[in-house]
Amino acid sequence: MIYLDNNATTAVAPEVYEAMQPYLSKYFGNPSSPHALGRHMKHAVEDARIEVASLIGAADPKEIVFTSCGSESDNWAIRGVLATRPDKKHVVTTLVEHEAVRNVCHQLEKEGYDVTWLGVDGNGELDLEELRNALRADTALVSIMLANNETGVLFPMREIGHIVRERSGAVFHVDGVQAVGKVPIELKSCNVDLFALSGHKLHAPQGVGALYVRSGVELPSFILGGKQEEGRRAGTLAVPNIVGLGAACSLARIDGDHTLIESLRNQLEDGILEGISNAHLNGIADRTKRLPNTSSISFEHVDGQSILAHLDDKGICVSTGSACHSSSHTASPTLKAMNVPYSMAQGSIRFSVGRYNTEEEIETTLDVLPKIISKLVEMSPTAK
Amino acid sequence: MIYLDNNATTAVAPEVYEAMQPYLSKYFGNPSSPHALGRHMKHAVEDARIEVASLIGAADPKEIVFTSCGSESDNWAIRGVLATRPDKKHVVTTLVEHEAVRNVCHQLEKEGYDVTWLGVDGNGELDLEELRNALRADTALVSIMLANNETGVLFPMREIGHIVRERSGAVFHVDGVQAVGKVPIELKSCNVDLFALSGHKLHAPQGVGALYVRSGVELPSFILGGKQEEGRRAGTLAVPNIVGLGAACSLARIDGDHTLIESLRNQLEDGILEGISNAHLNGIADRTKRLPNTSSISFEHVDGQSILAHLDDKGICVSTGSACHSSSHTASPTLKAMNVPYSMAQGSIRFSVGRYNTEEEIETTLDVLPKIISKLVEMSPTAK
Amino acid sequence: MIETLKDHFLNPRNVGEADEPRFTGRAGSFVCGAAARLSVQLDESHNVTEARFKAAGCEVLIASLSILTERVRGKTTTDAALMGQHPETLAVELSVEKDKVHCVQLACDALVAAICEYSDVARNEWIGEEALICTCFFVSEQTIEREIRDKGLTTVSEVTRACNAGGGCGSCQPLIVELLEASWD
Amino acid sequence: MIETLKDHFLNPRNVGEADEPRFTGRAGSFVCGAAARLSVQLDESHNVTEARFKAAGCEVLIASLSILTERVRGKTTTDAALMGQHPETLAVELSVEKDKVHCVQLACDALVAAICEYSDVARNEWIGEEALICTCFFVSEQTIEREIRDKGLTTVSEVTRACNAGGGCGSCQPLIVELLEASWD
Ligand SMILES: Cc1ncc(COP(=O)(O)O)c(C=O)c1O
Ligand SMILES: Cc1ncc(COP(=O)(O)O)c(C=O)c1O
Ligand code: FES
Ligand code: FES
Repeated sequence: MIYLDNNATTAVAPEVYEAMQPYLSKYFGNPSSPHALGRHMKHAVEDARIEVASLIGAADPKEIVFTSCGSESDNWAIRGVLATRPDKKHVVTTLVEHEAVRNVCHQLEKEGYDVTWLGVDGNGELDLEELRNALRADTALVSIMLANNETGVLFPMREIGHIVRERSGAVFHVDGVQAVGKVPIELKSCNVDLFALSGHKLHAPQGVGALYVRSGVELPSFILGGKQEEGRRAGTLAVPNIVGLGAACSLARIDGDHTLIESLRNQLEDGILEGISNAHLNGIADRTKRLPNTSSISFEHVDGQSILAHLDDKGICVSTGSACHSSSHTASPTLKAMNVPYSMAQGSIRFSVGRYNTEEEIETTLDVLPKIISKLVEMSPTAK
Repeated sequence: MIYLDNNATTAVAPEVYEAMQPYLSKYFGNPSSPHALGRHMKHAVEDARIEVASLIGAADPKEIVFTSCGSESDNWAIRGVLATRPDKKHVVTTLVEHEAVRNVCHQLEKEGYDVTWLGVDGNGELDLEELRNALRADTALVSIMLANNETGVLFPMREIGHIVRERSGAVFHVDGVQAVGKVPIELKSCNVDLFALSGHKLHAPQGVGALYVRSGVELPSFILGGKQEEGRRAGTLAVPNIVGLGAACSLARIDGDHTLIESLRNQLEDGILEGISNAHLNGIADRTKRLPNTSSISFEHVDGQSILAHLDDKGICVSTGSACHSSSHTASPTLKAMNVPYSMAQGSIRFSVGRYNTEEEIETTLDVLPKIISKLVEMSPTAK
Repeated sequence: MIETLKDHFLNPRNVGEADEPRFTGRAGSFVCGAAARLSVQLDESHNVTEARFKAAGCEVLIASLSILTERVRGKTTTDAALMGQHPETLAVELSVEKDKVHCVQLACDALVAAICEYSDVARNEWIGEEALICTCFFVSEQTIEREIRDKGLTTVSEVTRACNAGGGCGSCQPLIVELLEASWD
Repeated sequence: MIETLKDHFLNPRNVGEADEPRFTGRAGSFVCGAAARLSVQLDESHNVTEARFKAAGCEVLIASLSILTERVRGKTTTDAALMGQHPETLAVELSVEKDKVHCVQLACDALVAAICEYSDVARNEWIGEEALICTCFFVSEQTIEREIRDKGLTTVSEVTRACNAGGGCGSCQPLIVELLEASWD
């Protein structure tokens, strides 16, 4: 099995599993309980919090609140900010956000909010002048991702934060789900107020995420109930998962060299673009402006779903656009925003390399893929 | 270590751990992905859904939606129902709900909702006549728990559902978090629309819950984003946890005999009430009207926190009132609603027996506890 | 995914274009972005001698086209059209999930469109005494008019139930509508 | 929880009531439901010869009372009161978490209240020439009035800074307020 779908989810790292294992067997208890078992669990949670805080360069571990996933973090951030500023009815976001932000903003429009959707150019990049002009006195929130899940294009979080601070009183939320563990992040030196991450994108298990809430930023709970997380997120803490997230962050920090991953991605990307004539890269060619692990490639006149299925048959796992789309069939809004023509967008495949891929796997992929594509081109009613 | 705090959280069962283990190591993938790894994960999730559905007697596994915890399920149920009926501004609940319901209802009051808080008698029981009278044309929701987390008192869900259906157009939500796995439940034959459960109360790991949504009940998403769970709950599915919940439900169904647990609880309860003169039971004496595993006992003139700490020193884990209160110090609203006098409520301890307790452990507890209580009574400024 | 489907997707039969005389049908969806083209070659007795397709789309679309092009060979245009009219039968046979039924439908649509193309041509080229309306079931204008008049029919489906006309490829349905309208005057 | 705290909770020293002459202070909280009673016995030179407590409350409250009753033995009432005025010092020493500082405070309050009871009695029984206001620091009415007048003082804390009065158990603070008010007339 060759897994090139690490932006969809990642394997639990053995180090992470080892850290979690005792918390699924010999240790148990509710971290809210004051007895010995509860205290042990609480310590484990606090240690994990420190690990998360260091990976993303938070000033204080207290700024980390554990959640159940990236989507919850995003929903909470947006809903929480707006609840504290009922008089401000303007939100700025982009056309290429993940659904966890995009669909909340669509819902906001239905509720009467005015949403400015910033576009991107053909490279998938923002126009910061457009952002500057979008900010208004009644802008409550700016929500802009750090790394795009489909193309891997990075947005300049530091500059954006600067502009938001300088030009408005808006809260700045960053969806960092795809970036954490892949690029260095230091929130304490950026004007970022809220920052979402999700464990399963960096070799922690599925079912745990976090929201960074900068000290001093007011954010009412999204889930009400008990006093967990200093009253910021109710629900018994998912200790095994949180321990796993801590271990994954520690792994990413200590063993966070992406040179190998990047070289594999480059090998794959170069191989495809050079070897397959109808292949086109989506997103900026300059690799310093993209995640080190992601290549989104369109194969003209061919359907992404059938490429995926042929690769699957050969034991190679990839995504069409974003994995989350796979049970719906609408064209990817990100590629649409980039003005990728329809006949290309339909044939787009996301390759996302990870910690456990090898050069051999990339070679196999580069051997298998061209045959599949030429077979499909032959079958295409639109290619000549 | 003697763990008598199973209402706070439970140990992951070895059977559950075994079921989860492959999903934390050799199997991984996003259940939304159409490739082989994703499909394998999806099957695992669907198998778990069937297990959950059978344990609670749902008519169709599709009625089960996975969430991250009981609190999320409760929040979603309440918020979701109200969002679909913006014109109805009345909610009926009880004074003894868990915070996950209670605090949402408090928030609703701040937002202008009219909330009827049903009281309980000294036994912790509801007056169904009061419920009948509370229902109105504009009642959007009735939210009443099945089993109380502190006293274990069971509310007559079937009768309540009948009354709600007969007397109103309200949606009936049940917080079943403490009941699942402890008493038989058959939702398809009850007039229950929504039903919350949480894995870690029945030997699944922390970080997974579910909401039963009866077919035909409209409930907008609480977390927006991807199309997971047929668009009802966004966020990458927490497959290892969901597999764990499935295994826990299967275990509870197949090996769900509570005779031993109940006899241990009875031994403990009888021993305490007979052997300690200032001990009083909270909740109805009739044990068929309580969970088989719970005893809430007040020790007059003594403080619960110091009982807990002394027991902790002897390796015995219990709760004061509800574990979730332990970092706040307010008196338990449940005991207050039952009119338990202040001097007694302060000294209340919840003993909750579980699958892994032994007779020997109960005997040790019955040996240790009276000495602690008499020492504390001696120290009390109010006892004579 | 059942084995047949997988096999037909991975090793699709009949890719390409049928030889002349060739009748071609197209189908496409802006929702999923799929496109299909299916062509049939017919002999003088209106039997399909060859069917071929081209497509860009998902596994289900491609497998369905591969299966349909195999199955229609040797069939009459009428039977071919009827096969195309029942995508749900094929979807059930292939255990296709609910949200993929529309891909089977697309394949069937392409087949029906090819037969329609033939029917339109055949109708125009018909040189019999009475005008031929439904080439699938060989029903003349007069027969249809009589059925409408005698039985007081008012809808196309009533006509189809009475004399089959319109129940094959469907290309004659607009003509039947005209006859119905004429009878009301 | 550090060992000292745990030890004092599990094996509290000085549980009970001090012998006569006994001065008793109480403290309680409706928030956490804790109640504490602390009594001291004094010799003729106002030194604490014995201190005992009863309490219903958490570990921190009980341990704090146990520690305080040990520490005040042999101290003057003034030093005892000053110890009670600084719960934060004890809290830091015991590494008590923020949300439990109020439990240390309760214990200290009971100690201060016991000293206050003594001070009130001592003040009333005082038979010296000048009326005694602050028994903790042995400051007379005249001294305080002079300080107020000469230095133009307007608040209790200014008075305390000038001559210590009011800085011990605090029981004399209402009297100091009266003197301040009188000086304004
Ligand atoms: C009755 C009841 N409802 C809801 C909850 C909340 O469940 P969770 O901690 O999984 O969010 C609990 C558990 O503490 C409970 O006992
Ligand atoms: C950019 C981005 N944001 C948010 C999410 C949602 O994260 P999760 O699936 O953990 O809810 C994802 C993952 O799919 C993502 O890629
Ligand atoms: S011509 Fe095909 S149905 Fe009539
Ligand atoms: S009498 Fe104690 S401070 Fe003055």
